[in-house]
Amino acid sequence: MDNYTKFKLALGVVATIGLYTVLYRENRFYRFVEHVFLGLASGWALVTLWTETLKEKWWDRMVGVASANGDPGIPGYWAFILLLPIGLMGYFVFSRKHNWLSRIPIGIILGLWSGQQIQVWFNRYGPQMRDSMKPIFPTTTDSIFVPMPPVAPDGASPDQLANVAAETARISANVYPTEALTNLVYVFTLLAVLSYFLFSFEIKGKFLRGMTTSGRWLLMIGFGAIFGSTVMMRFTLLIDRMYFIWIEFLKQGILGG
Amino acid sequence: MSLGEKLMSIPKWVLYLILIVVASVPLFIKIPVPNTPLEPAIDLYGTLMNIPEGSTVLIASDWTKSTRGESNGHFDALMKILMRKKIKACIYSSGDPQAPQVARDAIGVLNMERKAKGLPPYQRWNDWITVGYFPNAEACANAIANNVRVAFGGKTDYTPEGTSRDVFQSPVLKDIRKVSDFKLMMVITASKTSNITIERVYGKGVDLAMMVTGVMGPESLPYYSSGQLKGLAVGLKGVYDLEQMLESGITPGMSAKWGTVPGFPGDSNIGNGTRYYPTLHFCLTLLILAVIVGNVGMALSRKKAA
Amino acid sequence: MSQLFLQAQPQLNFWNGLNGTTGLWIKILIGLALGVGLIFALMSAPTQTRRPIVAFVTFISGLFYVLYFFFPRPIDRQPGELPLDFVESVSFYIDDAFGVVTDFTAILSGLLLGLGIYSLLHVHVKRIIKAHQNWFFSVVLLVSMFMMTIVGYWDWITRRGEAGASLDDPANWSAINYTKDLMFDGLLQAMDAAMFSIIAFYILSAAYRAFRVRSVEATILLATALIVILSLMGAVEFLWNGMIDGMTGKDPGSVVNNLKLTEISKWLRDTVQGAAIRGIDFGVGIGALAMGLRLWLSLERGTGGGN
Amino acid sequence: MLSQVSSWRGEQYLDTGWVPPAFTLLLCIWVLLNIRRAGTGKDLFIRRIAGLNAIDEAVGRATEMGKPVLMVPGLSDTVNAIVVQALNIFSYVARIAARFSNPILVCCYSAPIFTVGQEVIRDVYNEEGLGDKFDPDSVRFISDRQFAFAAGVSGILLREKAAATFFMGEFYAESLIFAETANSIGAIQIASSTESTQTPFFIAACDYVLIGDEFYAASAYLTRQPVLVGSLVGQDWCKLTVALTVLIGVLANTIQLGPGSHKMITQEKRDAKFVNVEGGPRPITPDDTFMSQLFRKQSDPELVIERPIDPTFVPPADGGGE
Repeated sequence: MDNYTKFKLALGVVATIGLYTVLYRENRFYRFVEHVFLGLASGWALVTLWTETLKEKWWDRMVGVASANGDPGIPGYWAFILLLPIGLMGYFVFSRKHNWLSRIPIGIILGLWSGQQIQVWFNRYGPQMRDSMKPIFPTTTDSIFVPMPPVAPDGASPDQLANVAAETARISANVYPTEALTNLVYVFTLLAVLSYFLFSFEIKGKFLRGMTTSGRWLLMIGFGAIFGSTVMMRFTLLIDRMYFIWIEFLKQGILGG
Repeated sequence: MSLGEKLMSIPKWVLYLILIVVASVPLFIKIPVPNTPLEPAIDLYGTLMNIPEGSTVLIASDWTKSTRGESNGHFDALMKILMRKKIKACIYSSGDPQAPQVARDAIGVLNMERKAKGLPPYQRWNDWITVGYFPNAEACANAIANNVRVAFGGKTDYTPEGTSRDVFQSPVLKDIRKVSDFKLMMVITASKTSNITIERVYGKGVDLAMMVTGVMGPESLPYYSSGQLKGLAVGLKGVYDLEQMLESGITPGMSAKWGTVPGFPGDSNIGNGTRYYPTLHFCLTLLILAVIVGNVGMALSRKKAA
Repeated sequence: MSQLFLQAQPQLNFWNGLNGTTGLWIKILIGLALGVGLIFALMSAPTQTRRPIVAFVTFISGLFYVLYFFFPRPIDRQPGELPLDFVESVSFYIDDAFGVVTDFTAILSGLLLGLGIYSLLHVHVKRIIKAHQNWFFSVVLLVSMFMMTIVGYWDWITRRGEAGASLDDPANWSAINYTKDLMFDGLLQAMDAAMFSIIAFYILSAAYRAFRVRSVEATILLATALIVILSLMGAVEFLWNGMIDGMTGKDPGSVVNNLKLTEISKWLRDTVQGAAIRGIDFGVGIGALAMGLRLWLSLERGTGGGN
Repeated sequence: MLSQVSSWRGEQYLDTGWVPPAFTLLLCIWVLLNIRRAGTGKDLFIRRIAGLNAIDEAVGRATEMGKPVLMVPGLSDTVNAIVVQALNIFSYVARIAARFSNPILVCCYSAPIFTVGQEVIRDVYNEEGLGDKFDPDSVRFISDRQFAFAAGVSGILLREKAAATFFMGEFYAESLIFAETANSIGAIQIASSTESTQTPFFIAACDYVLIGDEFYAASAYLTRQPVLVGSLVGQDWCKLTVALTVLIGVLANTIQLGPGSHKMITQEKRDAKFVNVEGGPRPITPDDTFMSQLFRKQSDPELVIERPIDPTFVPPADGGGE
């Protein structure tokens, strides 16, 4: 491993340790690393502002692209310049007299966002509604649980295979009692949780109160599950950092093992 | 202070110290972990293995070094399959400006491995291209759904000769007219780009599959169970599942749907999954212990109070 | 009509011009002048017209997506085709505009970044001048910010054009590329990862403190979390399931299989967690939709449409 | 064949494609209708939301201790309704703080958020007639990089020793960093994330948490503005509509699949047309049901429309050039 890489690793390790020290308590070392972090971040934001956003999305479209090796080139569309003054109106926010101007670019951004909500709502939730419409009554009772689909014997004849396929299709199509029960739980959970988020109704009467209470409990099950599955990632990232410090830097870098 | 109170009030830094030790030591020891892959991961592997040779998949690579632990494992596993099955890949990113470079580096590392084993490299421009970064994820997904030619229009990548040319002249994209020409759209993400993509690309005739970090897992699972996703690998467990299947494939009894799907036994299938998964066990055990200790402490001090 | 926008096969018209031509530059300058004029015009707009103006602008911007959603979209449109009638020409127009309009948010937000930087400078320069106790750290912040900016742009310039290809390989790097790599990859990215991984510690302490069998809810939360965590531990799961296989004699058809840890946690996730999240998301989604409506139509007093 | 299809037909309305616009429209109508109802002075009921009552208490405590109230309106890339909503709640907090002339700190993740934040908070001070008391630096841009922001905010939390913290809006992984840091300095925490995946962490570490769209209900509950209250009622109608649709779907599918004995079908819908099932009848699947087909539009590949080709158009056969 060359010295540059080692040095780079070392820097990374120092920064990592610096940030970790906050776990004990806020200290000058952390404060230093924190401010370097913030500085680099905003510096980088300034760089990407042009290199990643404005140049490609705005400038190039405004002035166009010269034709080069085979590509015919793209003409510029001057109207894009109008976005500049609109954007600059935001800078009036500090003016006592004209600060309302800053609401124009913000208004545009908000308007676009709002319109998009209307456009994407169904794309997002339609399929989920469709999927929630699960059958809650068994269509067969020849087995309580979902049976295993048959496995075709090796070298099975075509019609044997056909039978197997048909049987598999039948099993996957059927709704067995346990499936029905699961679906019932699913639908109930969904409705209970929804009812928990009704704000304009007085929760009166055994049924409604029971519904919302169970809604809240079912929510907690959901949250517990989320917590559980999230934990994995968090620890993985920590392990990865430890691998970075001990193996990549110390073992492979310094000790060259 | 009674034992109960002691158990209930372990200072944070002690816990933290223990965690550091627990997360470090096992890294130095090789521990094989028995495991059975989860269904979404099996579906993912099956789907990938059934993509015909020579076809192109679209990959949204939206991860960077900060989630290296999980996403890099996902990416490597995916790429190993594509490389070995000679499937072409078009990589774009709407998650982070750095993502394309990170992806290129990751492929570089894998090519290094191939070189070491005397295999031909997975060649940029001929086997894979990066069309770069798109700052606005929503817009990007919309554009891709509407018209790939426009979405990636004007983007260039470098040929082996080092000249930059329009991506649509590359073997990877030359036959791509619309998004449904891709055999699969794969999203590897550590952020919401997964949902954003589904909302806008689902139903445009291309199969979707995802590799997401543990956090995005719960959010993505509904999409898998509603059939909007052909496969899903979640977090380190997902990585480990894939690496296991890379080694031994899908064995009978593992999945009624796929039956038997071959793996690549003996190939370099070891990745982050195999490296980190054992350590993860120790960390999770520590977490559970901490919870138990806390509750025991509470029980004890309650008894005392009573 | 759609000639206002970038097209698949652009023809020159009033709205565009070839790259680098003076014609285009003049158009751009006129456009800029118009824009600046607009600013001054608005500055002198009477107070009572201000709210309507903002409301109007907001409405128009939102209207685009609403039209895109509701206005009949062209059926089976192929590249290069011309609209048959007025309706189609409108729908073609919306189609072409889509890719352009979706970028406005990014562009405008980008143009506002200066305000953020101004805020930073304001806070930290003030600290330095007033020799606030943490003034040194403010210096650190500003210095690293400027260095990153300069190095970043410099490096970017070296990577443009043909040279960019060769720079994918560190062998051809110059000092500036190394510095940028050091600051960005070596420091910034490493710090990201470090800060991200710090969460693991907090999870431990939070779980230790909060996961107590206090109330029904807390207990439910705790129990589910534990089941899922255990199911994520391949070893535990393997042993548990192995035990069950022992009971069933590996009979795949057996009922007992449902007691497998993976099965339980899968059931919990698919059935309860899936449904619960969906329940929340329906609510949140509708909330966002309603909020969107209120902002779009400036029904809300305050932030959205202005006072 | 189908060139006689009117261009008013609209690609998105073909087959069952009319459902999405219709459904969305219905929801919008519910909301607007109720906003009208509320506007006409009809006072509508809202149930109390635990956690919101804690706001005053939290600010009060901060005042006693003479320590600042720290607020973070989420990590949205730019201003959107979520940010606006968070700022609406914060303006309520800031108003109380202003009255007690208690220091506040609003940490912004992006420049647009900072812009709106300045505006909103300054307005609050002006409305309270305390314009001169407003310190522009109390609304700060920290960083638009997720973990730099996290580091910065926890630094500020630890140094300023905030007594009350409000984290509301879009929060992701960093939520727990904020929550635990604030907890370690003993601040009262009221939090809410529109990301259901982050809520459990807030629940674990914070004193009060607004779950799901309680967040959207908050400002209606706090301000009692007719518009907000009305829209909240409208949202309830929308939720009921969704619930009802799902319920109907459940029953319809259950019946159509044939409770007790699984039904077979001889016809299936493919490419927006009903065709006979090849190889005789097959068991009906959930995809064959009326409701699921209503919710999934099928497109007909045979539907082609002849249009004149733009003479200047060069087909991109070479793949390049676009």
